[in-house]
Amino acid sequence: MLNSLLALAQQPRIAPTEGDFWFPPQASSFASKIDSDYYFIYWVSAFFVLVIAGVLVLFTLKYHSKKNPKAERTSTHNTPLELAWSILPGIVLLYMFVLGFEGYTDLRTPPSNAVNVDVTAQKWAWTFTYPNGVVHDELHVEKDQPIQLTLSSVDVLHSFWVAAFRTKMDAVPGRYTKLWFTPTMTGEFWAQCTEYCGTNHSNMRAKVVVHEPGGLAKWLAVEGDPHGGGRTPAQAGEKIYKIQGCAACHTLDGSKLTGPSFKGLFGRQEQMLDGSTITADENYIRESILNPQAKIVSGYGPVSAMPTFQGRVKDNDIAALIAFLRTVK
Amino acid sequence: MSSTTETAHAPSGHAHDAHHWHEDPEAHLAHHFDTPQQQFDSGKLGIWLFLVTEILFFSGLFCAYTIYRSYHPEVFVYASKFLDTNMGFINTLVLIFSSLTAAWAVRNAQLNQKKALVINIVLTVACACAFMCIKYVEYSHKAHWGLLPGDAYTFNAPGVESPVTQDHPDPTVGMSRPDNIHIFFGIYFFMTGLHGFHVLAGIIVWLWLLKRAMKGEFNAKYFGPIDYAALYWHIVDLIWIYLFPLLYLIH
Amino acid sequence: MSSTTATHAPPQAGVNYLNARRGLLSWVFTLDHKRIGIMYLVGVMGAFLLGGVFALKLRTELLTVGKTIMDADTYNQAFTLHGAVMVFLFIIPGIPAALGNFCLPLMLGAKDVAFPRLNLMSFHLWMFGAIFFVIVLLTGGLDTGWTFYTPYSTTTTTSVIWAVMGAFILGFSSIFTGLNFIVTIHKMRPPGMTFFKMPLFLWGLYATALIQILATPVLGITLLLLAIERAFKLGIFDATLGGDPVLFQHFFWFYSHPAVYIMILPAFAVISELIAVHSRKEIFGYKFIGLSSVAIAVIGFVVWGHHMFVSGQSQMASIVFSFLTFFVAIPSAIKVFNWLATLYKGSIRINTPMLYALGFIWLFTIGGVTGLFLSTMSTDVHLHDTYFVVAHFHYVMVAGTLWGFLGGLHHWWPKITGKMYHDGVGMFASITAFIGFNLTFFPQFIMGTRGMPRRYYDYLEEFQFLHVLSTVGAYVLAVGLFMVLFLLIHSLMKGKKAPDNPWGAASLEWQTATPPITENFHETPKAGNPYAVYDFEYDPQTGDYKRVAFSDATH
Amino acid sequence: MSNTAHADAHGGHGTHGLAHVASVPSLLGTFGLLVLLTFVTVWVAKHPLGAIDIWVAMGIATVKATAVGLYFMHLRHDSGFNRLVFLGSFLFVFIFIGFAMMDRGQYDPTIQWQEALPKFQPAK
Repeated sequence: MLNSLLALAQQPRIAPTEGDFWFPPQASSFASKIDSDYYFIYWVSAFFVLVIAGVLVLFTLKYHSKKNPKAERTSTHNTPLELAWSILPGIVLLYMFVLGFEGYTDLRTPPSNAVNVDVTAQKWAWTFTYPNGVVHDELHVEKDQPIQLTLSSVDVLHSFWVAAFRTKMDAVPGRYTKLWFTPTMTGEFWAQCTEYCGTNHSNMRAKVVVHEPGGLAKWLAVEGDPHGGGRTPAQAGEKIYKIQGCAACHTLDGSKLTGPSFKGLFGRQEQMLDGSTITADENYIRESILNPQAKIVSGYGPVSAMPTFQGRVKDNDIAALIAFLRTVK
Repeated sequence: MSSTTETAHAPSGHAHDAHHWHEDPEAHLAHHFDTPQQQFDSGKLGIWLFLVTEILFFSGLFCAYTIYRSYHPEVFVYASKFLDTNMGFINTLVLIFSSLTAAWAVRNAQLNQKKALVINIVLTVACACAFMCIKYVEYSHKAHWGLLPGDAYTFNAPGVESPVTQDHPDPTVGMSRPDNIHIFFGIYFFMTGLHGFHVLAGIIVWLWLLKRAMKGEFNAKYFGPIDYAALYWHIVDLIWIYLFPLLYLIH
Repeated sequence: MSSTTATHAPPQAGVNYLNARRGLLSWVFTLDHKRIGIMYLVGVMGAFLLGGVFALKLRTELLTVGKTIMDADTYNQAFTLHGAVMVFLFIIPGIPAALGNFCLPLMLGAKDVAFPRLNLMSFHLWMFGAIFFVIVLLTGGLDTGWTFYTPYSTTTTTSVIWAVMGAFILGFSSIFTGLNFIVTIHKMRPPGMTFFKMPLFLWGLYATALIQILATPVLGITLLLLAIERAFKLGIFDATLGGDPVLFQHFFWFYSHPAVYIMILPAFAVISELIAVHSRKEIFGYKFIGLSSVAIAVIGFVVWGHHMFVSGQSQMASIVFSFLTFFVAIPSAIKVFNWLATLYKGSIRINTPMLYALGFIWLFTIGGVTGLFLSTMSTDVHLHDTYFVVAHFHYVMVAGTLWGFLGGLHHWWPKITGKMYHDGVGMFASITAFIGFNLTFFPQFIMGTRGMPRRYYDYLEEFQFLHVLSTVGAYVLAVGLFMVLFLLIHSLMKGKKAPDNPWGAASLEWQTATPPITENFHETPKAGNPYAVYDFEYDPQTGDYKRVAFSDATH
Repeated sequence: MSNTAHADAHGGHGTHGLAHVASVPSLLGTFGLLVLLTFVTVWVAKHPLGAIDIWVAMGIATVKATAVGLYFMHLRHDSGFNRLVFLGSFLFVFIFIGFAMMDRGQYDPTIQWQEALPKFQPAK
């Protein structure tokens, strides 16, 4: 333990990001406004904290019981003074409210030319549905093109937060919530889940890639469609395995996560919870994708934690997944 | 909300610190109070604060009612047709009458009229039991129709024989059936169930006071427990006064 | 109005409430508010120890990226139980039930609280609720976070219903303490003590009791709805059955925001006492400090929406809640400024209680101003549910309520136990805890703004160094707090006999024997100005303060 | 804050008792009023008046509630503080319901979306 601590000490103090001491890089249009609001409050707070600390230290040293054994009976109330230190801070506070109000209305009114991407949150994976129907587990956007995300969740509360864009919104089951931003920096950023959602809440990340203007179309053509770009069904299946978030619960190396591992699954005899044994063939895989509650492998909860993918995966996606599972030995 | 709380803070501290009785054995004065007036006023403020917690406790349900009625007004209009307004009406009268007898019991206690006090308490308890019986009939009627909250809602679901018969015509004829009817019944059973629980708690308190009243413990200088139990009873009645129109008379 | 109870025998010398009656039953079924206060004190400190153990497990796990000592599920249970045990078992009952129960009747010159049996029942309900949390520990733990947000809390497999019922019962314990305090303050004040002539500690407890009465019942109905929703799928909070998960957040925070004022107001009240007595000064701005407590209590009810700016709450509601939240900052600022004015030209004694009070003023100010970032809507969207929030509420809860609790405990320890403690060790422990606390939580502000979300078992590589600082700080804080525990245990066993009024305070609890007799006072004392510390002269032989004058309140 | 600790400051004090004794006429009168208003509530419910129905029903219920409060619960002859406590609680109830309702507009339009998704029927 000790040497790992020492190793840490030599590491560069803080991993270098282009951001400043307090913030990650300002990668969206309203990041600078929010940071300036933060710094305004920061300096007001620093002023009050230092003044109070100074007065405390000054009084403690000056009126220490040894130096000042007999306390002086000063006046015990002074209403004008009380009003002064109520109204003046009050004005500063109201100005903070106005700053917050301006920033918030900007954060919550998407521009008309925003491109809409549907985001579905599920236990421990984000899936993005692009306007042309492509479904992917990464959010690809273009620089200076406003993006509106329509968030929804299929199981519990989640929250979509890209620290670099300074914007955050909960994904609530049963309703749509909206979030928008205009990326101003190309590069890759992390979108993290900030509403506690269970075991892998801390790994529920999505990569946000900001392309140069026009780069998105190129990416969609190649990467967007898992079946496109000359990929064999098995390779497409592997891509879908990552995109749809199967990886969050099913591993390829035999280790057990929330769900059984896919290693050597295809064609194997599987022992079911209700004692029956079935061969893991195409029908079993298709049924388990569309109706996970139908056949549950023994050793897994009475109620399957897997949400249904009915309406989220098309038939060719299922065929690709089955092709991919054949190759997982 | 266990019933013992009402009696616990009616400070009739007489048993264990008997040696503290001084010139006024009638006043059941607890050792830490100076005068019967202070003891009575403390008990009165204590019960009022307890009733505030009851009001805030039910306010959660009234808030849920308000919000869901504003979200799904059609559900409330449709589902309230299944409630039997006559039974609700009788129940309201029964509870108002028991409120009268409770208030009268306080008067009797203050004027040392022991016999009348016992009669009024018995009447209050009788009305409370009547209220619970009518409520039992209502609940069983609904259970029979499958009008229950959450998953238990099976009213004319496929495969369940429809309860609509000659003498039980479907009151919602001509109305389209909205989704999520069970939300109304979830709120209905929770509100009236919690209110019923408080009526039961009141019955237990009144029976305990009946035993003490028959021993002649209460007099002009010491009637706190009767007054506080009556106040609690009036709040239970007051909550029903709001529940009745909100649940039974919706259109 | 002299006491009319002339009949009971004059107490012999040396008999006090501790040795008046012996045996376990004399404690478990006592009606003496002082004994109930001590039982609460032992209980809440035990709960604090349990919560602290979970905190250390958390911080140890977060020392390195990936798995350090436990897996994700165990971590989720550790942070949930840390929150739930600390909130429901320590910090809400903490100061009011332990110190308040002991001091309130004494400060009023009364024999006991208005309803002694209700007071005992409140303690038994606290024990009963604590047993529920022990059952939670034994039957699979809890992994919903102390906030029980639905739909996670209605779908997880951990024992949520036990925990919810435990919190439900603890709610009644809190209600009955509050009810008892309001009636006692209204109906049992001594002759001559108007509302503006009673110690500020009672103003704080009064404002806290107001919130306990008005807010806790809503927690009761919320938890009942949650338990029945989980057991019978009622459909109120479950979106698939037409319910609304965000409504649960409204119900929950309607209680839980006033609850944070239940936590801080008693600490404010303790600090007002400490600052006045240990700087030998009459409190400055008595009316403003007293009324600001009540103002915080009332405003605390209309601001809960600032917990939900990003939860899908409507913009209009968010704007209104943000605007109202700023008004809570003003009364807190008034208190801090009045404390500084009290110190002016005083004779400030540096001892353990005063060190906690001075530490409180500075650290609470940091905690308070960081709240401004979270009530300003534009910055809150970025900072919500990040480590910035974790640091904010630990600055106001640990540096606030815990520092107030420890300061009050050291201040009234001589009166409670009749023993003094070693002041040097006390101050050293306080400074160690001060350093450990800042080392633990200041780095978390930086992590928060940089993008470290809350309740994370694993984190990005860039936060590694700050987490190491925070974990080291957590251990230093633990060392400081254990020093306090050993100091107090040592004082119990070998402490010097405490004089009746070691600090020279003017409030009534110091005008009776140390430790007090079961009846508190031989006859009801006459109430003067509770802050007339100048009426007391220090007597070097006995180390005690003798009253040399009696002055009535000046304001 | 009046110092009501010991003074018998309650107005309209009964003879030597601790509190006001309710007279029989006031009891019966209140009871009659309550029964009458209950009939009125049901009668009004039979003749729907459109949107203001809910307010009429609440108005009648509030009149009944104040009658119970004033006469059955002796608030008429009680110390001011007890009245303040009783009315104060309604203020906080309105704060709770009012602010929660303020947020209600946010929810409704999108609930239908949830209907489309297949329900997760746990295996019965």
